[in-house]
Amino acid sequence: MALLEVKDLHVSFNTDDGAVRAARGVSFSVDRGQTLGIVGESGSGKSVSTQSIVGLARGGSVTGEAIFDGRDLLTMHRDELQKVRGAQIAMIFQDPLSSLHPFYRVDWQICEMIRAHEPRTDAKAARARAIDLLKLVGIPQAERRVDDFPHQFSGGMRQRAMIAMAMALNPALLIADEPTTALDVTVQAQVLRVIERLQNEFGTAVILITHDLGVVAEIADDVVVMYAGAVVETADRDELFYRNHHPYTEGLLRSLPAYGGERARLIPITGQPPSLIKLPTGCKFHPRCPYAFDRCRAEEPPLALVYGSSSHRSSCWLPHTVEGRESTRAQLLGGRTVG
Amino acid sequence: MTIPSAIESHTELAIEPGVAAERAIEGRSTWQLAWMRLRKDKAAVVSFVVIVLIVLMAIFAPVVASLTGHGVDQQFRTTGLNGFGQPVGPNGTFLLGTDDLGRDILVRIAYGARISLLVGVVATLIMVAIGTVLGLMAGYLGGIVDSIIARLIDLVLSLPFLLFAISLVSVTHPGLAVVIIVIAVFNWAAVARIVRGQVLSIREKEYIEAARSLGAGPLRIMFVDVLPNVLTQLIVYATLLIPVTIVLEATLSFLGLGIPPPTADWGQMIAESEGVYQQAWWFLVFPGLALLVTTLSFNILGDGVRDALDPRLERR
Amino acid sequence: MARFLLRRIAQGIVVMILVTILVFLIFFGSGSQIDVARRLAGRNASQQTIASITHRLHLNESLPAQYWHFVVQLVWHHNLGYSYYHTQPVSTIIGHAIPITLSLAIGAAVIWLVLGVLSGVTAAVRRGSVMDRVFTGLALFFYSLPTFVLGLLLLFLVYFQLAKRGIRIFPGQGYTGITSNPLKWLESMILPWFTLALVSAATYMRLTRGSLLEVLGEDYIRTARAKGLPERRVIFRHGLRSSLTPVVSQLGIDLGTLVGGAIVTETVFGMPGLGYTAVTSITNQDLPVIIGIVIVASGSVVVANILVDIFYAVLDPRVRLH
Amino acid sequence: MSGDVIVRATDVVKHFPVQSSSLRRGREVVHAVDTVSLEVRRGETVGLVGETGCGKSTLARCLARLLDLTSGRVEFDGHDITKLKPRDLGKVRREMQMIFQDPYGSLNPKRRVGSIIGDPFAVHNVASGQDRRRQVQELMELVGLNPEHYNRFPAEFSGGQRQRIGVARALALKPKVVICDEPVSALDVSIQAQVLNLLADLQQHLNLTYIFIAHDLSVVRHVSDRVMLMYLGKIVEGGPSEEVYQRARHPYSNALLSAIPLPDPRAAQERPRIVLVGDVPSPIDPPRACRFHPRCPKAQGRCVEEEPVLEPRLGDPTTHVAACHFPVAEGEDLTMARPTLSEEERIVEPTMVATPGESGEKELP
Repeated sequence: MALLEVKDLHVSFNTDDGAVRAARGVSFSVDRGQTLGIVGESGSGKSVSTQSIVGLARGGSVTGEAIFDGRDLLTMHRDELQKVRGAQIAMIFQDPLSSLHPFYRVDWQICEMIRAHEPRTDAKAARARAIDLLKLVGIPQAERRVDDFPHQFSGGMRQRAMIAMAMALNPALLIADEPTTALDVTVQAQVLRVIERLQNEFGTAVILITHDLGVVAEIADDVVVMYAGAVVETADRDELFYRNHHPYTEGLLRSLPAYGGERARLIPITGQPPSLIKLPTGCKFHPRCPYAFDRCRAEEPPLALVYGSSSHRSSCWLPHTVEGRESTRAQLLGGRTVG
Repeated sequence: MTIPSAIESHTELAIEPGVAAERAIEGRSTWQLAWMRLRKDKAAVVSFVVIVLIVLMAIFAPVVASLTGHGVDQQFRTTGLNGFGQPVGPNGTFLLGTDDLGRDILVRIAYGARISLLVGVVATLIMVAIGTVLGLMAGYLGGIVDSIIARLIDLVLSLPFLLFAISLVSVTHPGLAVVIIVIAVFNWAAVARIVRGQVLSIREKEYIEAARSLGAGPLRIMFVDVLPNVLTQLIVYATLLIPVTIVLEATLSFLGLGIPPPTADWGQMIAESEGVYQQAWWFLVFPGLALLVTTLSFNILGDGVRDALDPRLERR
Repeated sequence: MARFLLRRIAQGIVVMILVTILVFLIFFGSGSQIDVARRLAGRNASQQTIASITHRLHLNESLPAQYWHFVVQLVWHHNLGYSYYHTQPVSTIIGHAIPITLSLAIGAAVIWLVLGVLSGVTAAVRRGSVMDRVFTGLALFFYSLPTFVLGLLLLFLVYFQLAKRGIRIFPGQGYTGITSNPLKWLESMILPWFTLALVSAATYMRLTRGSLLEVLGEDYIRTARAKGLPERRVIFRHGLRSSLTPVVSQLGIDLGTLVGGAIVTETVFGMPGLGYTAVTSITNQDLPVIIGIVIVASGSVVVANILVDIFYAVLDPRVRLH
Repeated sequence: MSGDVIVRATDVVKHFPVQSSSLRRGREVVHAVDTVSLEVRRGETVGLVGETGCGKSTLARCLARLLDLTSGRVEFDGHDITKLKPRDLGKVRREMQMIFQDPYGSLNPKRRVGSIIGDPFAVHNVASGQDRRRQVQELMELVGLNPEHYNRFPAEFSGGQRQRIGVARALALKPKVVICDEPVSALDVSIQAQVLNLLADLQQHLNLTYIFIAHDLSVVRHVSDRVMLMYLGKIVEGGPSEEVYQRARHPYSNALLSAIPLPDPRAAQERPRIVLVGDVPSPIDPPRACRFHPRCPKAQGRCVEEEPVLEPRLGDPTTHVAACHFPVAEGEDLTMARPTLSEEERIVEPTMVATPGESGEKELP
């Protein structure tokens, strides 16, 4: 059984200009100890979906199911959900500087986490655990640095401190929301290694939200691709990178500069992502899709199994077999080259 | 321009549906959007109407006087005072009653509005003008200019306003111009500090660097690039400064440091009511109400303008 | 820290020097020698007094020289001047007035802090609720109400109307020292305290609400919630802690200003604190007293500003002190 | 493709005073750029790569004389522009333009697009009225914007379109050199490619020279003819792109290359992962000699004593230079390397954060 199974999640926010439909029928699941990568551009609903599951997307109306360890998080009482947060589902965020409280020492912030869920831990023991945690994430001279304020840490150290805090109660699930976006590549590599190591050590499941396909390729087991508030494709990593079905996934991969290849012209996805207030009809990607045909404009495709795989789903009207997709694709382009 | 414009066909882009969806705000400036939002704010609309009425009352104060037939300084010792020489309450002749000298309070309130609004608006404009120019210079030019202006701001903010007003008035003779100047000279610093703070953050924006990289000089950058970005804040602040200024003027007059009698002035009327209002409540209540309604209206409108111009900004 | 303090105190001294120059220019720089002497001597001063003032203050010398003597008196002799009207040193007069002003200011500050911060927090936490609207509306009302109007209205409604019906809880005007009769002191302070406090409470409510709302949108509040902390703790330990900084700054500056006299409130209630003394000194043309009060008041604002900066640095560890 | 030298920098040094204390001001400085020399030839694209705080943006601003140099010399189109006063910089300002990173921050939100793109005309007093409008609209068309949107505000455009506005503004005065400061790093991947293609097209049509700053090595590799890798204010390696990317000599270059997340799971699994220890040290007090030694997997005693010069290593062509005493040979496995320096010598812990601004510290208001 999956550790977390999200089914048909809808999130919308009311604004002066109309309802923003941030998530529309999002479904995905994570198994124990696995890493799920959620990829999407800004505004695709990846952060909103995960934050609303744990009750952090305030002011939005949320429907659907989020079964965590057999219980639905969305119908759970506020106080119970509060006990799950931090203890069983921990989170880290994009900007570690603004995510740590500037007025409290790192020690205080980690101990607070421990004692909020294990009130009987005495101060000394909590502090010792905080130091151990900092050592675990590779902070040098943890005994001394534990008394620092967050602003005295470097960017990479802050994110490690966030990870240390998140792992304090050995959660079953870690939601990492763009954890390395604000960091330099060498520091990003360090932080990803730390997450990987802890995951192996503690068997934590990880949901890694990112816009960077490279990061996903490095550490995800399964991948969910989101566009305009909905899941457009989901598959295990290799399947997604080498046998993708949805034209958006294909477009994302093709628009990246090839590493090590020829300095060829890039093939971008045309146009701009849609506004979440006024979505296009039918398939939300059709205005930017090179293969769009009449049905795409009229009807939104369901997230259906493709290529005969038991886990690879795509929300696209192109035929669901490899050959069928390729030939239709070629037909639709009608001699035009993509881009 | 000799650049071939054939490139366009190569570059994938154009005005795609994504943007079409954003048409909701197409072509509308900040001001138009703000105006739309402001119109939806009932409290702000009501207070705007009230302010317009007060302005009309001030402009047409002589009309009020002629309608009632009571001059502003005219003392009605027989009709306006009772047998014991005390003011009479609201009645058919004196709608809002009379003061201790038998003058019509309604007419005096109408004339008092002139002073309040005049001082409120003029002093605010002077404060905003001084504060903006100095704040812009300090914030954008930095260095020694900033040091000097920042110290000056510190100094002025350290001066207890009322005491200095008392000092100045004690060596000069009070009057309209003195009141306006005293208020402006001791209160521009708050504006300057706000503008300076804003400019300091705007200065770090990339579009300022972009302007510098194009070769724009400091004057052009200050007035073309920086000023429009402080303008919304300034307008909000000015709207909220007007009631503050009106209260300052009334306070000075109340303390006997403002416009000398017999000129009708709300603060002074309230001061004159002291010792009499136990018997003649209208003498205290109506001028007080006029003052309150005016400042309240400006404050509500100011809050409304702030929310309309920048919905995210909810400060002070 | 020591270096920061020194620098900050040096800045304060510069401001004080500028204040004394300003005061000097206002009172000594305008008008002729005789005018100045007459002004300082007060009404009906004898020719002899004027001559002695001219001599004592070196009014026959150049302005810079006069200023030098003025400062020397102030700094070395702690001499704020002499009131010919009261025939007392100004410092004695100020010494009598300060306790009154202090008890007014401190009592009012306690009231407005409690009222303002509590209602501000409630309004921010329940943003958009009926409670929020009521508090915001009340705050706007009192914020718009000039102090003297509020004071007179309170006197009229709470004192005179009750007194007419034979109920005398509060004395109207005047002041009783706390040492002579503590109960009477308390009674005489209640109306002035609320007059001063209600207007300020409105400002503090708006300040607290705005600042807390801003803080509640910060990323670290999301972190606190993600940690599974109870909402109360999120708001008070994580939110309020950071949003109090502007409130504390404002409090320092307000108290600093108030020490120089709650002019309007003291005048309305006839309490002989520094502010009221300054106002009556105008009527009495007792300029030396005004000069003294202005300098004391400016000094207290400067000191308050330094204290606020120190406090700020204590509250926010990110502030670097040099 | 490349012709004569259009920008030449010689031993450029840029120090910033640490802005925090008025008493200590002038004593502590941030060594943002330290004795950097480079040449940019007409028509080529030179990529400047490095992590936050390595000095790449500062260097570019020194080249454009948006900053005064602490020492060194910059020549533009054959003229020494190091000492020119602001009012004499007109030619430089016209012929060297910038494209900025933040498509939101680089356009004045209160001005209409037409006026933003027309700003260069207004500043330099060329073309006015209808003529200016026509030219601006031509520019809009050139970068793929609808000229009818002349009177719109930046807020009405998406990120990618805003970046096009920035490009149009930079091209208005037909510059020779365009400095692109992370022009695509704030954009979503699907939009990045659009802008990169646009820049490539414009370069071809207008014979532009690009100085391209980025932290994304794949992007830089894609656009650049030559790349310069920077670390803590110094160039550590430079040369023709393919040469550098395929035979990186400096351990830092290798680490950086191995840290790029590859959107290709198999390739990602296969390549060696060099995870550097620690963070970038403070530029206020940079490490002695080779600035990379505290984090370097190959560091030895010599690295602490003697600063390596930028020169061809291991028989590389003269165009490919690296500043390292122990350059990495082809096929060498850096993940196995163990430094001979002791723990004390390898102070991996940054005593202070890289740049004062990002640490979140603040002055009293």
